[in-house]
Amino acid sequence: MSFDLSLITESIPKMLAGIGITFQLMFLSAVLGLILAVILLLMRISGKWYLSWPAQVHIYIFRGTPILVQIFIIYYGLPQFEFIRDSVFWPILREPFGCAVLALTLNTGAYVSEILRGGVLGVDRGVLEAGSALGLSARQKFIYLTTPIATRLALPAYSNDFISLMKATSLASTITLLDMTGIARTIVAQTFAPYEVFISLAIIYMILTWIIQKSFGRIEKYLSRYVNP
Amino acid sequence: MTNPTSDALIQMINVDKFFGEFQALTNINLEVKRGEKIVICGPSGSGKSTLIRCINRLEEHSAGRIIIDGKELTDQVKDIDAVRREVGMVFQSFNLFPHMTIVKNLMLAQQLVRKIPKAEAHKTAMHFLERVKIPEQANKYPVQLSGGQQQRVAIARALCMKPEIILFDEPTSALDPEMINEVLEVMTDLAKEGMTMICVTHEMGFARSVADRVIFMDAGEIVEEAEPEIFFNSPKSARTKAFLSQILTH
Amino acid sequence: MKFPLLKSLAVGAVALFAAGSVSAETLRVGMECTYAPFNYRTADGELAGYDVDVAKGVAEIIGADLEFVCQQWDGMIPALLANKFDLIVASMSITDTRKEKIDFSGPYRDSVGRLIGKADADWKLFDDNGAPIAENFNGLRVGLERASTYENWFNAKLPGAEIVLYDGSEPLYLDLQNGRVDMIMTNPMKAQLRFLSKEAGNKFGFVSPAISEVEFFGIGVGIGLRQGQDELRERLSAAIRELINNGSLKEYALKIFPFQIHNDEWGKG
Amino acid sequence: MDAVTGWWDDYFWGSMIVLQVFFFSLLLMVLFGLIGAAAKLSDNRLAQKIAGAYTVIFRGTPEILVILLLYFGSAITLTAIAQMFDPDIKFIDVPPMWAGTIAIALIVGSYATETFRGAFLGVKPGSIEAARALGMSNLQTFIYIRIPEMWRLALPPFGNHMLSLIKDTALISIIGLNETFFVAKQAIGTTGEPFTMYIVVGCIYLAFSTIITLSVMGMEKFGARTGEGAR
Repeated sequence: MSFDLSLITESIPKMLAGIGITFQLMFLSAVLGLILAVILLLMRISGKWYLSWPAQVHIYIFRGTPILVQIFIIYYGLPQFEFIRDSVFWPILREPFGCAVLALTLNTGAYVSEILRGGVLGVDRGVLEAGSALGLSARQKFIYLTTPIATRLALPAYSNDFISLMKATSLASTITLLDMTGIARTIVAQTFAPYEVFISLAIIYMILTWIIQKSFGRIEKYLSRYVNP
Repeated sequence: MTNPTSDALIQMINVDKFFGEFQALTNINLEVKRGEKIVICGPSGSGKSTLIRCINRLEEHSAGRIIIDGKELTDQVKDIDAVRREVGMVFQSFNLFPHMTIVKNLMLAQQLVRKIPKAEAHKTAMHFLERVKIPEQANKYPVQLSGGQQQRVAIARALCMKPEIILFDEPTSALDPEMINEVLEVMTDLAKEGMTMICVTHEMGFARSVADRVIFMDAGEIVEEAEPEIFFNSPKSARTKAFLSQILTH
Repeated sequence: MKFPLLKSLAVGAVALFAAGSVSAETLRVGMECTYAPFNYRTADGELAGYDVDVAKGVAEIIGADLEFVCQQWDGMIPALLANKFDLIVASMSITDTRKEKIDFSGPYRDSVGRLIGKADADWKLFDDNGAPIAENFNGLRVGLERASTYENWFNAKLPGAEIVLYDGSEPLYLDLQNGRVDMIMTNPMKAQLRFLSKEAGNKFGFVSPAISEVEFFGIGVGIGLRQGQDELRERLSAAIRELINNGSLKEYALKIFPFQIHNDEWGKG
Repeated sequence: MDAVTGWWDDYFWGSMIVLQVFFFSLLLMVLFGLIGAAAKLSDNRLAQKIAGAYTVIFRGTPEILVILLLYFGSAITLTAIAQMFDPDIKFIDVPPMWAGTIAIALIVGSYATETFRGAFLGVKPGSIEAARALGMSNLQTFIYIRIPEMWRLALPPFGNHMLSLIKDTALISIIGLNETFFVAKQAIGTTGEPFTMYIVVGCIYLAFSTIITLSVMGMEKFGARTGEGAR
């Protein structure tokens, strides 16, 4: 097995053409997933069973099944029903991009919600009591005390989840999207040379992982300035 | 604001408190007049902390009535907030907001609760930081301060809200010995200025010199209540005597 | 599908830990296993279809045992090259690009493609001579299997069309029904049997003539094998000629279709 | 759900394959994780570097790529190595089952490396010093103090690793194993009901995840008897 170097130099620019889709999938799902995570978290800590139950069920289902199955249920499964194809959501669900973002959002939302919950539970009770003693309302305590402290506590775990999300975008290639992995698989199908192409692609993903880790490291350092000044 | 029918700032009438099956407070009756300084002592688990935490409703009492400055503590959120504005609290473990600078710690509640403009809140904060003798630490984070300094900040934070009364929950017991005095000094100054105080502490020197009344609690009950001279020199109850002999021979 | 746990384990362990060469009598055959009616699993788990029949017919003539391996289409050639199996009998057309990497036996089935779309739409995609009108394809979404000959044909002839690549053939029909693609290109015999003749496909029909340009679609479908095995390739080709000449190939086709799907000329060798 | 009738036994055998892959990848994952942690904690610079590269590579690459690379690459690499010793060897085959099992174990093992390392370092030096002071030997300290302490610390993240393993098995359908996901793809071809078929797959995985979660919870309870949290 010889290694075709020219194939590597040829295919890397082609794969990088798909980095836009990879980034769009990643950032859009990360933002929407974070919003979903906060909503799920608020539902869980609301103390009302009719809010906390659906949130827990969502988290249970989406953490308990493979993301690939979730993607396929949404992309191939949902259109089985005519009312979905007639609904207002169809313009989004019709597109593989919409389906991928939806699946990634629902999935990462469940994981991130648990991470945030860990952060919230990690906030020192005494600090919140001090807030109460000063007359802060529950809302004010949540906004000014719980949120900033929990954010710092949750960040290391969140950065790991962000990397998982980035890696999961590669599964969008299974529903016809031409992200970096989709393009790579097409190149492999044409050149019949999986090693050169897939190894190059793996290196690109590793660089992305490294960049994400460094960026989160920076944010973490900034947010922890009051812990290790 | 004062209740014309009583000159007491705090009234606790037949207060009980349960944690599940466990009874933490039994039939507590206590009146605190404006300007009075009370020291509460007793063995650990005797309900001292629970008692003062009931006063600003960090704990909810199970039975009886608690009336603060004419306002009765009920389930109404509005009443609780109104009471908490009158009652400052200082904790054993300081409980400063770790993610805010010292001066921000002092400004937050002023701005949010009392709706004081930022500039004025800052001025008040600096005023009280000077009073606890650490204005130079204003822009540091809590973790950069020693325990004694943190506790003085916590006292200043309570003072910024201009409370009618301050509750101290063992303010010196988490401190190294050399830092205890700097905190007690600030508390003594406050007392001299006429602040109403309820203080859970084992600092008997402080109790002797500052307190108008000393209360001894055991097993959730008020066992004895007297002026410091009488309390320390001729305690009536056997439980008080046993307790005093233990901590004074230390 | 009955997958005996222990047997698979034993095979795995032997293959993994005992470095050995497979005896010449056993040939491992790669196919998709989801490409009905050419290669697929029946409800009771047996592999069946035209490709499977051909593979068995050839094996009987050259006296080899068969072992079937299921492989997703876009990895078929890489898997052959990686020694995952010895032969591809998976409806793979003999094309020049593929011949750069692997060898083929002689053809055993016609290689054609046909477009399928909504039956009631007025498409105007081909002129009277059956040649595609390129500008009318602009912006049309066409579903294809990744790495198929159809993909090459579209890239060369109709670059204006928007191509959507799928990992298998079944999702093509699903997304055509769902309206995610305007049309798909696939093997017409397969499409007729699997889709158009069924209820799900009754609103759809062929919207092109059969396209079989040798440049793109090859002279037909053959058995793929690694290069440098000329002797084996000759034995395979001879076996296929025998199957054509003794009527077996026609018999295989008539199990499924009302017509044969090979050219009798191929039998002359 | 009528459409599923007739496919139940296929789903059952598919589940068996999932379990088979899960079971063996679990064993390998523990092995890789322990070796990785040992290497990272060793004084050997080279071992540290290799273990470091291992975790960087397998945590930074999408799972699907690792599986594809191992599937295509393992046989070639092994054959090349074997031929260096014996030129007569034509090839060594790694069946997809094993390629998938090893790929998943390598991926999750890279996470387990950190878990085991952290658990090892998390054992309080005080307990170990106390054991030494009582005259226990190195081995005794290791068996009676270190292992139980580590186990308690590593169990919660270890539970998550097991969940990752079971969920990653869905990816091996890409290399053609007859597991549940592959069964669903085949069933859809005949029935035209993708939602039904994939939901069945989802339910199977949910059941597996639930069983794993419950057993980990049970083990945590058992571990907590002697742990700090015990009252």
